[in-house]
Amino acid sequence: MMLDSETTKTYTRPISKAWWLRDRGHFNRRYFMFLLRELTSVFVALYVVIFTYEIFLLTKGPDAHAAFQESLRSGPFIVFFVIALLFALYHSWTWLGLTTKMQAAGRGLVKIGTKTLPPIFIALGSYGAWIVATCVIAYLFLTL
Amino acid sequence: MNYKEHKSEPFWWGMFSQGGVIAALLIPIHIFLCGLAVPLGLIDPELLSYERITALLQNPLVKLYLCVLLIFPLYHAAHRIRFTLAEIGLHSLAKVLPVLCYGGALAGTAVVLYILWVLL
Amino acid sequence: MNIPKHDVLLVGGGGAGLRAAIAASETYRGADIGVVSKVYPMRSHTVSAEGGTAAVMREDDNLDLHAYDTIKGSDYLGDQDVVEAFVKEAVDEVIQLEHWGCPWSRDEDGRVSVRAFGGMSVKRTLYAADKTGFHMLHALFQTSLKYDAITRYDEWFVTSLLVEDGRVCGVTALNIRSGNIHAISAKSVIICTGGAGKIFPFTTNAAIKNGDGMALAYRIGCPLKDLEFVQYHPTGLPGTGILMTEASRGEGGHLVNSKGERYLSEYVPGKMELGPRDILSRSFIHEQRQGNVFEGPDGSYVHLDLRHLGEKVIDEKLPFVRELTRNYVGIDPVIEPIPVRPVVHYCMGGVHTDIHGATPISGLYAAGEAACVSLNGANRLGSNSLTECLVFGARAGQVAAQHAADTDFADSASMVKMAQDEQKRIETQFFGNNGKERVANIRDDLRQTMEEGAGIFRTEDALKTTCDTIRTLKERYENIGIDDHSRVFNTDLVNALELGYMLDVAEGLAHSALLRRESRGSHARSDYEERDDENFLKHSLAYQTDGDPRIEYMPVTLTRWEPEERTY
Amino acid sequence: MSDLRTIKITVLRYRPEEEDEPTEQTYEVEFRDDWVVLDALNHIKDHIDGTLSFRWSCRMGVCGSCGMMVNGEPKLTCAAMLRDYYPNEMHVEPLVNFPIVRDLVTDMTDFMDKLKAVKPWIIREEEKPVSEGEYLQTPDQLKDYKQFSQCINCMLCYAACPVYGLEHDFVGPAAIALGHRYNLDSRDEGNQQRQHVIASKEGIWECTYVGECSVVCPKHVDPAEAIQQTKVATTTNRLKSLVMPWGNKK
Repeated sequence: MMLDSETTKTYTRPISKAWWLRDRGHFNRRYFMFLLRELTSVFVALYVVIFTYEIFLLTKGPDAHAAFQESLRSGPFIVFFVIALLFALYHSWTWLGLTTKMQAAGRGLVKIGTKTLPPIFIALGSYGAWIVATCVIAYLFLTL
Repeated sequence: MNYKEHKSEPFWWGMFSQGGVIAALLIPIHIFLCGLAVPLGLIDPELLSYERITALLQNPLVKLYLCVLLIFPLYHAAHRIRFTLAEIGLHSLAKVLPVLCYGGALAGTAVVLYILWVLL
Repeated sequence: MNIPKHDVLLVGGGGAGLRAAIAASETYRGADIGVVSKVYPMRSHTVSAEGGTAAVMREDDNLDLHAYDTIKGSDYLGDQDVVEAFVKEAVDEVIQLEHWGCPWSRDEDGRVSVRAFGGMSVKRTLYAADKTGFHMLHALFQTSLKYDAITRYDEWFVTSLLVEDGRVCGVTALNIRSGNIHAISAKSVIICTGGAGKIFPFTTNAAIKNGDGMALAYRIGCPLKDLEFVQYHPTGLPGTGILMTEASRGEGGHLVNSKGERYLSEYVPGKMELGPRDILSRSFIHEQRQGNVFEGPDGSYVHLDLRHLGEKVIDEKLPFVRELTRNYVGIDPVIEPIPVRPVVHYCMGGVHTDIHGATPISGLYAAGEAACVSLNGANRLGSNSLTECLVFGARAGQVAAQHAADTDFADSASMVKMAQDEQKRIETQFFGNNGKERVANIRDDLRQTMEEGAGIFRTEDALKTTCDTIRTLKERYENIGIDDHSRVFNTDLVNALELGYMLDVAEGLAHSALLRRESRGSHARSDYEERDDENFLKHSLAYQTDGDPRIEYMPVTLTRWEPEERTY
Repeated sequence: MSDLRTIKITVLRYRPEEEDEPTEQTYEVEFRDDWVVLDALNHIKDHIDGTLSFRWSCRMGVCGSCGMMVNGEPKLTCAAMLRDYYPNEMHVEPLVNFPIVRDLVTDMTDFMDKLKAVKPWIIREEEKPVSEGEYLQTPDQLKDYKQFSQCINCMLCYAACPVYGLEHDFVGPAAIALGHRYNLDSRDEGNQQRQHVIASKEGIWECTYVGECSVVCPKHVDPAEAIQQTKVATTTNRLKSLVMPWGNKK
C-alpha cells in the first residue's frame, strides 16, 4: 500500500496523432516502419478480396472470367500488384523475423533436452519454411 | 483498477496469428503468379484459364486450401486494422472497431465459404 | 489536521529498511508499518552493490571461521558477540531472501553458488551475477508490496526526529512533491538511511548518501559511533567514483603510475595488485606524494591497464567493467588504460546501537550502513555489508515492533504544532534570508577539506585544519541562499537540507579521527602508525554539543578471540 | 581529456506554481569529453540555475532514476555521452507519456500501482520453512527468467510505447515483464493469480508489438518478448481448455 501523494498540478503532453511520423519535432524511423508493417495487412486483405472475386466470377461463366483476366493486364492493376507484392514480402520478412526472435527467446518452445536451439537454426527454419512453401505452391500451380 | 481476464481476445489473437503465418508463407507467391506473372505474360496465361481453374476446383483439397488461404488472412488484417486505426487517431472508437473489423472478417468468411462450397 | 500514525516507522527504504519493515510487520499481527524514503525504494543505494553476500553455506565452512574472518578484518574493533550473532543469523537470512525470489546464481545441482572474496578464508559469498545488490533490493521491494500493513511515503524527506519526554515519537518529513511538511507519529522509528560517502569528493556512493539519518540521530543527542573509520576502495573512476571491481585486478589487470611502472612492487611485492584494499589505497598516496601520478580535471590518478588481457578475456571475464567504462565515461579498456584512484566506499561508523539495533534513545533504532552495531569495527570485510542489512534490519524491525506493542502514541496535538514549527524553521532558514552562499560551493569545500584532512592518511595538523574548516563551513551554511523558492519538487531545498546533514556527520567524523591517535583498519595516522590496543581498543562515541562534538569511548566486547596482529 | 567545448542544451521546464504549460529554457554548458548529459544537468543545477529539478542517484545505470527524453529518445542520462551529440544543440525533456510534476520530474505513481497489480513476488501454495534450506533451482531454470529480472524500473519502455501513450490503462511493458518473470520462476506457483491482470484487456492484449520498449531498454529485458510469449501461452492454454475442458486447469 502506498500513501497517495498530496496531489499537485501536473501537465501531460498530448501524444500527436501522427506520432508515427513526427512527435515533438522528432522522427522515429522505427515507429514509421512499424506502421508500414501493420499496413501490409491491408494489402494482404485487398489481395484476398480480389482473389475471392476472381473465384466468384467463375460462377458467372468463362466470359466474365476472361474479361476480368484481361483487365488485370491494365496499368493500375499491375501497379497495385507490384505494391501489394512488396508489402506482402515485407510482411513475410517482419513476421518470420519476429517469430524467429520469439522462439529463440521463448521458454521450452525450441528445446532439445535442456539445450536451447541456437537462434540461427530457428531463423533458418522459418525463412526456410517460406522458401519451401513458395516453391511448392509455384510447382503445383505450374504443373497440376 | 479492476482487472479481468479477457476470454475472447485469445481467440481473435489466435486467428490473427494464424492468418499472419499463412499470409507470410503463401501470399507473396500468389500475388506474384496470379497478379504479375500471368498478366505480364511471364508465364503461360492458359494456367489461369477458365477450364483449368474450374477443373482444379473440383478437387476438395484445393477448395480446402483456398479456404485457409482466403479466410485466415482476413482475421489477420481485421486485427491489425482494428488496432492501427485506434493508434493513429480513432482511439475514441476503440469499443466499436473490434465489432466492425472482426464483423467484416466473419462476413468475409461467410462469403468465401458460400462461394467455394455452395456456388461452385 | 490528522497526522498519520504508525507503530513502526522506517526512515530509509533500502536493503535494511525494507528488511526491517517486513520483519516488523511479521513480528506481531496488526502492526502498522510506515516507510519514509526520499527516493522510490528501488532507487536506494543497495542497488549498486555488485560483489555478493556472505553466509556460511557449505560443508567446508563454519560459523567460527566466518566470525574469525570478520573480527580479524575489523582489526579487532568489532564486538564479538555481535559478530557471533551475525554469522549465525546470516544463514537463515540469505535463505529467506532466496524464498522471496532473489535470483541467486546457482550450481548445476540447483544449490545457490558461493564464491571467494577478499579476506574470507573459504568461499562463502553468495551472488546474483555481478548485480547482487540490485537483485536483493528488488526482491525485497517487490516482496514488501504484498504486505498491506506497510504504507510507503515515497519521495518524502525526513527533516527531524520528534522527541517527547526523552523518547522518539515520530518524525517531521517534507513531502518533496507538494513541498509540505508533515508530522508522522510513530512508537518506534528505525533509521536505515545508509552511509555518508558523499561528504568525500571521490566515492562509489550514490548522490543520495549524505548521512541524513546519522545526522538526524546526532541532532537529538544520540551518539555516532566509530565514525572515523571510512573504507576506501583502491580502484574507482576519478570524478564519478564508479567502482572497477576487484575482479579486474584478479583477472590480471595492472596498476601503473605515470612513469609506466607497476609501482606496487615497492609496497606489496608478494601480492602486487591483489594486496588488501587499504594497503593499495595507501600506496597510491605514496606515489602521489612522489609525483608519480597523472593529473586530470578530477585530481590525481593512476592507470588500471587491462589491454594486455585482450578483448576476448575482457568480454568474457569483465563484461561489466567494459560496459561501465564505455557507457558512463566513454573509455574502452580494450584500447586504453582506465584512470583509477582510491575512492570512498563505505562508512563503518554510524548511529550507535546495541546488538539488537536499539540506540540509547528510547524508541529509536538503526540498521544497515547508517548504523554502527559494531560488526565491522575498523574495517569491513567485503560482502558482509549486504548481509548486515538483512540480519540487523530484521533484528531492528523485530525489537522496534516489540517496543511499539508496549508503548502508546504520543499526543497528536503537540505534533501538529511541531510540524508547523518545522515548516516555519525551514522557510525562514532557506527562503527567508537572502543568503549568498551556494549549496554547491559549501559542499565542494567540505568535500575538499575531508579529502585533505580525513582522507586515506591522516595527521594531527591536517585533521585540526579540517575541523576548523568544517566549523567555518557551518557558519557559512547559516548564510545559505537557494535559487529555488517554489514548493513543488524543490530539489534545491532538498540539497540544502542534505548539506546540513553532511556537515554534521563530517564534524563528528573529523573530531573522532583527530582523537584516535593510532592506526587501525581503515584509519591510518601518519603520525601514529601503530595499532595501540592499550589506549584505543575501544569505540569512539561522538555527541553533538553547541561547540565541537564531545568524544567519549566505550569498550569493545571480546568473547573468544584475543587481538592479534592483522597480517594477510 | 580536459578539453572544454560548449554545447547548447534546451531543457523543457514546467513550474506548476507559475505556469500552466511547459516552456523551454536554453543553457550553454562547457563540458569535458567524459561528461554525460546528467553531468551537464548537475553543472547547470550547481553553477547556473539551482531551480532546475530532476531525479538522479547512482550515475552508473542501475538505480533507474535519471531517464529522460534526449533528442526525442528515452535515455538514461547517465549513459548518454554529450560528445555524441556535439556540436548540435540538444533537447532534454521529461519522459513522455507521463504527467510532468515539475521540470524533468514525472509522476510514476501509475507504474507503482501496476507493478503491485501483477503481484511481483513469489507465490506458493505452501511455503517451505527457512530451516529446510533453499529451493533448488538449476542454472537452466534460472536462465528461463533471468533476463526478465533485470528490469531497473527506469520507465524508458513506457515512454517509448505509443500504446501506453494512447491508453494509460495499459499495464505496460515493465510491469508485464516482471509478472512474467515470476511466472517463469521455478519456485513460483502464482501464475493463476496473475493471469487476470496480465491477460486482461488492459494487459497483453493491448500490445501491438511495436517493439520499441525492447529497443530502448538499457538492460536488454525485452519486455515485448515477455508479452508475446504470454500471448502464445495464454492462447494455447485457452485452446486446450476448449478442446479438453476436462484437462487439468493448472
